[in-house]
Amino acid sequence: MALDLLFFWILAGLILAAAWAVVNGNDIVHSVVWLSTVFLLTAGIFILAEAEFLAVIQVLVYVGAISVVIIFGIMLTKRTLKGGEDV
Amino acid sequence: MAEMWISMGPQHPMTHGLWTLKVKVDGETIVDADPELGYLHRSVEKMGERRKYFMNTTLTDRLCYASSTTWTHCYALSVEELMGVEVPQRAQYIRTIMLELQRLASHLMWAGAYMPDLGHITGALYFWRDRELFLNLLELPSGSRLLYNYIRIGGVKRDLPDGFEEKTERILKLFEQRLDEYADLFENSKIFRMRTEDVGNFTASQAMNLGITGPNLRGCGTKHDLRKHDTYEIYEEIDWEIQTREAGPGYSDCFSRYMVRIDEMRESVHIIRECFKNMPSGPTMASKVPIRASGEAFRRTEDSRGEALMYLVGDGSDRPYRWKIKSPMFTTISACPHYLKGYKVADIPSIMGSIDICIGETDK
Amino acid sequence: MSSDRDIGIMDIIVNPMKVTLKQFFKSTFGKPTTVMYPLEKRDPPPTYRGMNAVIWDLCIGCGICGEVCPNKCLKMKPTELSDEEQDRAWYGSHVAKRKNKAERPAINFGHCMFCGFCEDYCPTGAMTMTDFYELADTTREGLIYPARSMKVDLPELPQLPLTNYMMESPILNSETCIGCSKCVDNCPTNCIIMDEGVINKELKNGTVRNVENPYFDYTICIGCSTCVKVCPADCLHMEPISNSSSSGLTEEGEVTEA
Amino acid sequence: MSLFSFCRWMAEWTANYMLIPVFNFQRNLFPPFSHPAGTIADWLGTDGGLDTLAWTFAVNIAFAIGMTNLILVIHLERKIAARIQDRRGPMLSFRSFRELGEDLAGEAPSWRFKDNYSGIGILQNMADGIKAITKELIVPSKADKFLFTMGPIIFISSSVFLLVLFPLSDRFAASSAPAGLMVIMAAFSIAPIGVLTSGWASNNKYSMIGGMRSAAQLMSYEIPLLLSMAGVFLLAGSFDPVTIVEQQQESTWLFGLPMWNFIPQFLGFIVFMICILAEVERVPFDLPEAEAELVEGWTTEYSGIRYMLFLAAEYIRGFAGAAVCTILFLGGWAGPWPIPPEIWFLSKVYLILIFWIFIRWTVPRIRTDQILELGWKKLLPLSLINILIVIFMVEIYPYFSDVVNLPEVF
Repeated sequence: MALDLLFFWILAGLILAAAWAVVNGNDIVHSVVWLSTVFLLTAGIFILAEAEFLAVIQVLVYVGAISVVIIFGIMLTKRTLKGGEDV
Repeated sequence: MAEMWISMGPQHPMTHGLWTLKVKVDGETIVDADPELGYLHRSVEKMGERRKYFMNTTLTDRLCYASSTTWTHCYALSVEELMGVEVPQRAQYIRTIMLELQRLASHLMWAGAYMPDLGHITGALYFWRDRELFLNLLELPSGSRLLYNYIRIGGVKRDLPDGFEEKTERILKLFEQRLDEYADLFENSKIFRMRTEDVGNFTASQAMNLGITGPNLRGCGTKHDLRKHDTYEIYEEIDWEIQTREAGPGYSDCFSRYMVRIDEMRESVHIIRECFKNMPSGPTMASKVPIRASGEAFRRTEDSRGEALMYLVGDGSDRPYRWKIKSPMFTTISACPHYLKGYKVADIPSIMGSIDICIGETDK
Repeated sequence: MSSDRDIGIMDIIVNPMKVTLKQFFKSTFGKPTTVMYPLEKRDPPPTYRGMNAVIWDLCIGCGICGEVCPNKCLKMKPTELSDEEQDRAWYGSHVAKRKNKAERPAINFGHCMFCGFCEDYCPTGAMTMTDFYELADTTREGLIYPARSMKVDLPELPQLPLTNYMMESPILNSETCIGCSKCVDNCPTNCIIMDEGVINKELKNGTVRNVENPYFDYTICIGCSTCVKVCPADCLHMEPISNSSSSGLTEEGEVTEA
Repeated sequence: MSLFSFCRWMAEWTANYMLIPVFNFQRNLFPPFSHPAGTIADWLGTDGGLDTLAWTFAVNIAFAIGMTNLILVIHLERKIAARIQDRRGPMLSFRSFRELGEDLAGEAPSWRFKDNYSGIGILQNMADGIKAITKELIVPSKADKFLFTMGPIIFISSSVFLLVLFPLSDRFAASSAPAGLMVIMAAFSIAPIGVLTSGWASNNKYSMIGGMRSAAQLMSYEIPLLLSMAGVFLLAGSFDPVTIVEQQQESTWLFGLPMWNFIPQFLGFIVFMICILAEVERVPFDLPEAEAELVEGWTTEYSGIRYMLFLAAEYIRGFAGAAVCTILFLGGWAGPWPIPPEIWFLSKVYLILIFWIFIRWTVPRIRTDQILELGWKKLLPLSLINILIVIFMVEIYPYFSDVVNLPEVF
């Protein structure tokens, strides 16, 4: 089961890196994309833990719905288009 | 998302030509609109002052690529008034036939261009397929498919070729069949109605105040047609009716404007048949057409898109001293903030398509 | 009318699809309307306004086609005629005067808009428009067609009367005429002759000489205004023909004062 | 023989006769570097290694079949659209090559069809692909470069991922996860992120409105979509495509015909068809890329192979959507014997696709507010009613039929 452990550490490291990118990103939309990466990788951890259904639901709900709602919400708020014009 | 200005054009699928529509949207709702014209300005009026009277028919052909005969006819009428030329009876009949064929082709061009605006590419190809039939007909006497240069000052270029009547009758019959067939695909289709009904409303009084004429005004239920009210050629001799539609009492929406054009096409078919019924024989060109003129003349005709007006001043030379064109679309496009406000972004092509834009005549 | 019926649930998909399905079967088992252009071509009608062609045997080099061209894409170019061509030319006498140097139209099709005025206003019917429409080229220079490339030979020439489509004819101001007879040399239809004029000019040596004036035969004048252009003394100008007939006939020998 | 056992046999053959000897040879050849190659050779000999190799083969085969289908679907769309519109469609692809060959050979090649001008139209897709690859990839100067590149990757990879997820039959499946259909839906639901980010990152107002529309539409249609699928899951008691198809085949109605799910769950079938049409963004629900008002929606700024892959991914999604519909409601790969089940499955999928193509070229596009109204006010209640019907069928009716001896209908 050394391979499983190896994958776990890789995944865990990636999750931490992505989570670091979430909090340290300059752009809020980048943060959300990284957040959805965290969710996807967490689904990988679930698969390693032999909880496939949970992994699928994780992708379906968190990546497919919650991240999209967050991005949607961000885009509905006022922001500045690159290049200066207010949108 | 706050309010923002979107610039649609000058290169945008909605514009049907070179112009810019700036819309201010709040989310998907239109708050304000600002049309911007002048991208296609070719100074036709000034060019015409440098050319002889008879040469200007090539310029008027190019005013509107979809409806060139009607514009040339308007020019020919005003020059004939300036020069005092009497057009022979047969030429008048031929002119009426050509005008109605051109109106059919123009309305079909419009209907074909309207369908992709609604996301219906098949409709475009169906209508343009039928337009080809009428282009074939127009090609027979004039020798060209788009810019005919057929109506000349004092008559028409040449007589109708042999077998023209039979061919026209065959095509008209086919066309009427196809219009009935298309009813299921377009005006009776639920989704088509969802897109066009209750969209882009304006009332008849609003339209008259804003200078909107032609089918757009007749779509409000107003019986106004220069072919009847300021009659020319032989429209008073034959039996036909002004087609009107209305979405509700005294106002129009995209669907009524669509339907009034479909009805006009059927009426044009009727007019062409009536013309063939009592067509006299004789010359097709006035015996004497002067080359110089002086004085001023002014004629208005019912173009495919509304009221076309031309004003000419001659100073005795062989070129016009001043030439002014008033196009129906200029006022209609300028009025677009009045009928765009409050609708969705997705309605912009639906509304602007339904008023039948032609930028060539607008910018001149 | 059929469009006034109520819209039901079948009109969402089913009824519209009937139309498209019908067309699908029609064009699958029949022939579609489209023409596969480079392989098959539609036939233009005989009246089609395509590439120009000039029947050289009829052309008299009057230059009216260049005059009426709205885009000024048509120019008369001096062309050397072979002896055979000169023999066949309709107004050969005139060509002989110019010593085989006739003028024939050359067209820049990059500017041509195929309006057909040159065909309509040609007084002899030499300028024709064919139904050839594939004129595209990769260079702009390739669109300039020299005069000889548009020459066509017909086995039988149509004998058409000369017609004055320009509705104008030259008028002489005989007081300023110097009697140089340039107009006679350049008239493409030979409708001018020089004869006794109204002014007698006294030369230095005392002899009085009559200044000859041109006389126009308006039956064959085509109103090309070549004489006006070549006149060195500006004594000619064009005026609308007075008669209602297009031949522009006035009394033989009558010279109107301007 | 199932696809996996075939691939397993192929993996064994490749490992034993090709890979292991090569790695062993390397182990003995370069002693300092022998260790990794030897480990791989040893690992390939085990069950786990062979399984991994077999999975690689299986996934590649499924992917190749999916991509071949993609070309066929695009060609079908073009041809049927052309027939509907009284045209001919692509007929003479690579004609310039043919003419070049004629010039070089000095005579007409033997494969020239002289009488009818027909050529090889399906190669038009290849020509388009070559053209797209050779185009420049433009990134707008003020675009967010990171997300501008990430958006297509998310969208395309999640779409291509779909290709290996659905089985062509019970013996021809690259993956047979017990939660099979949920995995497909999960893969479907990743796409909105790619759409939104690429629409936002283009720094273009049209793209952003298109991305917002797309996300709003995909989000609101996922709910009735999943609810209408829930009915089937309830009936079959499983997410597994194989179980679902078996259940449809086992339950019979008149004359012992199999009662496929679209008969008892007609409401669910209709709702699912509409929702999957919106999910794969085809006319009349293609308003995120409405070319009339929003030039091309969220794909406006993309060029070259990126745009081509967007188009391809949309067709893949359409193909996958039709496949899901076939599994859920049309009895999957079930069909009379002499035709193999894979062909049955594909023919059903193609039937649905042709139906969609006909819809696409028959009706106009509908408006944003109308699409959302339809989704929330009509389809959501309908799918709930469908679930109620299924619950009645599965739970309530059997319970009462036990009590009062009703005949067994379902």
